[in-house]
Amino acid sequence: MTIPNGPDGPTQVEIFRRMALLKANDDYTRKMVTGGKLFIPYYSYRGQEVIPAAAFVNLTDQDYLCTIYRGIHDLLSKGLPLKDLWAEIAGRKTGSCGGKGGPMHLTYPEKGVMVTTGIVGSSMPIANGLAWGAQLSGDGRVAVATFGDAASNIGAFHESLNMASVWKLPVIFLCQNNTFGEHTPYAKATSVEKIADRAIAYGMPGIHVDGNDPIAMYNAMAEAVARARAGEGPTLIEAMTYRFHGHVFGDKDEYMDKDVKKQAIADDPYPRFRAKLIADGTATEDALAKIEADIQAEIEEAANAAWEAEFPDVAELTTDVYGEVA
Amino acid sequence: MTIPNGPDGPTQVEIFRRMALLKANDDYTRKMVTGGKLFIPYYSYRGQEVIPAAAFVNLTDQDYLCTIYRGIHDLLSKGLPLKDLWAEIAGRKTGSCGGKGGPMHLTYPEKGVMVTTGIVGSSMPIANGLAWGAQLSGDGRVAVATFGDAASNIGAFHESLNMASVWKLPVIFLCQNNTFGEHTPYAKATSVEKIADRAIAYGMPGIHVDGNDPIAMYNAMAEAVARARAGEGPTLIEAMTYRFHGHVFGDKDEYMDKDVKKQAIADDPYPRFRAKLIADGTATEDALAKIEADIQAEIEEAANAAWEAEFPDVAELTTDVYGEVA
Amino acid sequence: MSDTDTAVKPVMVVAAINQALADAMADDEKVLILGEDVADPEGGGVSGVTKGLSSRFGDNRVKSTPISEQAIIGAAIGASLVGYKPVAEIMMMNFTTVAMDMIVNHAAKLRYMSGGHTNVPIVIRCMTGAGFGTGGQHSDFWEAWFSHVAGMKVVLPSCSEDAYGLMRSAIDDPDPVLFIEAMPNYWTPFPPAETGHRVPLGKARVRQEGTDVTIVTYSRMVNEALTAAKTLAEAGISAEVVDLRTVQPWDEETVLASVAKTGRLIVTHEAVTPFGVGAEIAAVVQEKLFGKLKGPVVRVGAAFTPVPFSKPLESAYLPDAAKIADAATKLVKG
Amino acid sequence: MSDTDTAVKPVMVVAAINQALADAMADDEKVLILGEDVADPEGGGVSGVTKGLSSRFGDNRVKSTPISEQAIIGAAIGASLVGYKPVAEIMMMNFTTVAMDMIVNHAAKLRYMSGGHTNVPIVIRCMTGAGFGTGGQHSDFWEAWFSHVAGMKVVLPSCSEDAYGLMRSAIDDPDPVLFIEAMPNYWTPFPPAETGHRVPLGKARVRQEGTDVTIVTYSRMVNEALTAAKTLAEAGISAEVVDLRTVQPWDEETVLASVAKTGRLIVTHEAVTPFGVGAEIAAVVQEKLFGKLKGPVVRVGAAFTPVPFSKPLESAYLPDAAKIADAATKLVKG
Ligand SMILES: Cc1ncc(C[n+]2csc(CCOP(=O)(O)OP(=O)(O)O)c2C)c(N)n1
Ligand SMILES: Cc1ncc(C[n+]2csc(CCOP(=O)(O)OP(=O)(O)O)c2C)c(N)n1
Ligand SMILES: [Mg+2]
Ligand SMILES: [Mg+2]
Repeated sequence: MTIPNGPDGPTQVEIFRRMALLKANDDYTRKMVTGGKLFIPYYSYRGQEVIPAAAFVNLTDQDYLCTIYRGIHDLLSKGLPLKDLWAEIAGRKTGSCGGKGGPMHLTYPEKGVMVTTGIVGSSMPIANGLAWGAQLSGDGRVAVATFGDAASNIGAFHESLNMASVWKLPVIFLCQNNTFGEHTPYAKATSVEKIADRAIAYGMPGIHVDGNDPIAMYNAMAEAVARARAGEGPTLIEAMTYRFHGHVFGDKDEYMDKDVKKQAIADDPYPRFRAKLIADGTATEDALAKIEADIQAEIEEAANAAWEAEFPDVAELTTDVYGEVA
Repeated sequence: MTIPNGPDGPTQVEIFRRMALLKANDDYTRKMVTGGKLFIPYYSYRGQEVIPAAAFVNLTDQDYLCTIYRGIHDLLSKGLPLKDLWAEIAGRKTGSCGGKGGPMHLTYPEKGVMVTTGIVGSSMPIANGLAWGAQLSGDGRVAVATFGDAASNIGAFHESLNMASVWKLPVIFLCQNNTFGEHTPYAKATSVEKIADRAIAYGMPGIHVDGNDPIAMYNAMAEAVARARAGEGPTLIEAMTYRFHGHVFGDKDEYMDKDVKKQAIADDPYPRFRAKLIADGTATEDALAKIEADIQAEIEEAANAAWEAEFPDVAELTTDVYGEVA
Repeated sequence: MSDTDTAVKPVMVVAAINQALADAMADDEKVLILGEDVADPEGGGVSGVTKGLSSRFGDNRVKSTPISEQAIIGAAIGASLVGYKPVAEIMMMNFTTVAMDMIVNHAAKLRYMSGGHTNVPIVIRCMTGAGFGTGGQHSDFWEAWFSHVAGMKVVLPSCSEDAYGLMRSAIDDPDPVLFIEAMPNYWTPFPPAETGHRVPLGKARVRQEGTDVTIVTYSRMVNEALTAAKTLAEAGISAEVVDLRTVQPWDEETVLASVAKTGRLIVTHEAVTPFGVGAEIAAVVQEKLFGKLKGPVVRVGAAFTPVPFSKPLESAYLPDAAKIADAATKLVKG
Repeated sequence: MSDTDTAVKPVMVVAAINQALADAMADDEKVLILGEDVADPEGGGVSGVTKGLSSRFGDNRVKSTPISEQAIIGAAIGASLVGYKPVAEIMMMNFTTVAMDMIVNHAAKLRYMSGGHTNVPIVIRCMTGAGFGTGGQHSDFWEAWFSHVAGMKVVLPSCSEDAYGLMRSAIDDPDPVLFIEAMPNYWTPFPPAETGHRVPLGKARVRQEGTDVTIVTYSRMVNEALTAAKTLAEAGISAEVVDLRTVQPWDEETVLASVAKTGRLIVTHEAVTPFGVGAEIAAVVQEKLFGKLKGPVVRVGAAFTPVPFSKPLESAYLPDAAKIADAATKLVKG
């Protein structure tokens, strides 16, 4: 495995652009939920943006993603267009799934977004299958399964990592360790200090990385992607992060230690990376501000288009249950 | 953890007695199946006798066991009486389960035999519950789950070991690695060199032991039992062994390497341990021969009693589905 | 109901279940609780059903678990085999799918397979129900599956009093009971149960008497059926509403008596119609009352689709009072 | 059947399925096989159903898997999402319980939840059936569960020709198909299918015509029903035997036409009676043919118990030709 040199300047700016997109979209979604415009159970990813922003610049549109209920950041970074997202979470017929899937089941094959699941652990077995398809086709694609720290305690995790290793599948298991599974803190549910160490149980490389550090996150993923594309098999990445809000946005987050939370928010990687890019001379304040402004406009445009779009016709209820038999 | 001194002379003889019982019972069962007296799918454990014989002398009748379809050696070593066994596998009403369970579902709570399961991996989650009961009761009991090497690839294994570790349960996960899961060799299904290493994923001690060496097997189990009784939590033991016959007795075992099999049978631990006891002066040839003869007589008596016993009345079909509501 | 004449304060279903668990734990120290987030440091359950219990009865008896549903049910089974009475929470009914082996191959069968030498007195709680926009993987009603498995009991309360009384009976019961809670009426206030109240499993309750048509239902649909009955009454149709409360075993006697009287039967549930509980009831009633019915047994369930997210589709998916009233009107007026 | 007039050699059901898989793999390189022990070094499956296929089509297309049913179905789903057509073996039906989440929450629902942007053309094979003394955890028929899930198709062949034709159609099908094989007639010789033969899913086959009573069944019970029909004929009762072949969707048209003619219906299956497929058929038939039946729809299924081990109990548990003939006689003679 060649150690990557790290992201170059334009890549760093692209990472920032994605971070800005993800952050602004979460902010705006929470605003819409709070304001009563959007009636969804919302699993905020605020605080976890760096992971998909930095990791997925290593992917192409042809690579595959399986993500989870708390995965809108993953989806956006993989390329799910804002207007398809907003129309879908608003339940409109113009949504990526015609309004049938909703925020927990977003799908967009054009950008490799194959499955979004609401069942803990279930992104992994399916990602294996996508990777198996890629392996059989020899098309060099990789599949990524994202999941949470607590999901590493469920059976599907184990079965998936074992099979991926035995079959040398081009798949990356990207664990976003935000230190909570719903209301339960990491240590009360998980028997190992680092989830990355569980890779040992599968003869697979395990990478423990600061998921709030865009450079480190990029490098970890670059290494895993290179390994997968080279036919050397799967990698488990544990990216350390923190969830700024409760499990479901709006829940009483009393189970979260106040001081830890305060500190995490104070350490928000978004302004830190923004400042770094300017300090490094990688980008100017004006350039970043323009990125942010454009994104904000795009989000609002997508949301507004959603509000104006039609709901699916009731006749849609019974379509897409079965396909047509040739 | 104090390192045990190893089994004393009488304990070694007791281990031999159990080995003799298990071996003779397997031999006789195969004879009955071949001869058409017994109509059961028989999962011969021939070759694996040392594991429960040596391990379970560390247990009391009050300790709990969950075993599997290939577990009659475990059951006998835990104390399931021969007559209850034979009547059950012959489907008689005098069987340990009144003929309803059969060879894959033998149960005998008086000796701590709580569950025999036919579903790969399912001994482990239930053993946790038995151990939780012991922990709550503070009665010092331990629970043992036995399972095969291939079972270490199923989700229930992972969930059980994680929970046991987090809850510090007095449970022992005893993996009998006979190098096959049905027809599939170890390496084609399992991604780690040693299953014992999977203990790392659970912050749990893992012991890799020669399951054909009665002394080593005894010591490994003694250590695990001591740890469990001391409230220090679970242990994963991987006991290396070999299955002398096919997965189901009578299958075409073409998937088993002929030379490896031949060698394993040549290395049969039974005659080796027998010879060692005599060479050591731990027992005389006469004493061991008498043990063997007594056991043979007991087995035949149990089997004969079974043939003569009645089948359950057809009215029994619908009893024991639900209990009586108080 | 209270035998004093002071006005009783209504309680929500969540509170009634919480009270039943608390009373059972106080009465019997063998009663345990386990599940994801169930202890108080984790908020006493995602819907607060177990709130206060770990503080009152201790961390050992009320345990938050890893996200490991097989291990949760396994732990419950094992503890029950040695004298405990665990109440295991599998948050949402859709998540029972990752623990099905433990439930149907083990919990349901160990009594039988052991020839009665062991038994598994556990309660498995889960919640479900469409109407919250949670989509395809969080809203299914699969009570028919578990009712198809010998050894299981299946309970679905519709109000606070029954939720309390059924939970107490479920905990008393010597066999595994699946206790299905309908989220859409979790926070509805209903008259409370008296402390210690028991609702025997397998006993239906006639919620409203009537003479023209029987509406058999359970869980959240009971309220829809009662609403439908009002609409029907205005149209001059007298509907009897039977709340099954338990679907395995279900109360054939009460249902047959009611249908023998009215001559007509509607079965309604939130589960999709095909292969649902309504099918079993229809099959039994058409056999036992052959030639005595004034019309066919009619089923009103959800559309045969996964649960859609978008509100208008979700509403169209669900059965409701209007659909029940329509079906009943057609049945009675022909 | 062959259109030549040379006598055709009967083939066993296992061989017919093997042939269907081989022909499908030869016709379409996207067809894959995975499951425990399915490749030739592992014997080509524990019952030899996939024998010869890995040798012929390669290790990549026919893969033996770890014992990891969730991962097996997950791999099948994922590969199917990107253009492959995997046939996944879950050895015994009871083991589907460890993969239920993948089957019912994912395979069945991804088409709908994605608004039709993805689909899951997989076949899940499993075998089951009592009669071999395998006891409580290896013999259940749970087709009713999967039939209750929108998005699933459920197929149960009764003979070699149908096994071939249904498997070919299942592989062609754009949605997940559960293909349930009855072990007790695996090794029974039946007339073979022509190469390329297709049996459309959802189409029943009238196996024997009759006028007094319709016996609707599928899988292994078809043979029992045909035997019963012979017994009945001797007693002067003319029975029509309908083999459903597919239970989700099931062929309402054929069943209703038959029952409209005979006026009487027996539904029989090996699954336990309560909440089984018979309930759904009874519910539909009593509704659609209300007032036209000469007697109630009668169900003949297994006893409502776990599958017992002991031979006399196992025999008593199972429905059979005698029980079907009895029920039919009672129904016809009153
Ligand atoms: C099988 C299953 N069990 C339980 C749940 C309920 N649930 C939803 S999210 C969640 C916590 C998951 O935590 P983690 O994996 O760390 O991901 P995070 O939400 O923190 O991103 C739980 C228990 C579920 N969706 N699926
Ligand atoms: C969940 C499940 N999947 C598959 C099977 C079929 N099966 C029975 S035994 C077995 C092999 C198990 O191998 P291992 O765990 O090594 O135990 P061994 O039989 O070698 O003692 C398999 C696949 C099963 N019983 N349960
Ligand atoms: Mg988390
Ligand atoms: Mg093995």
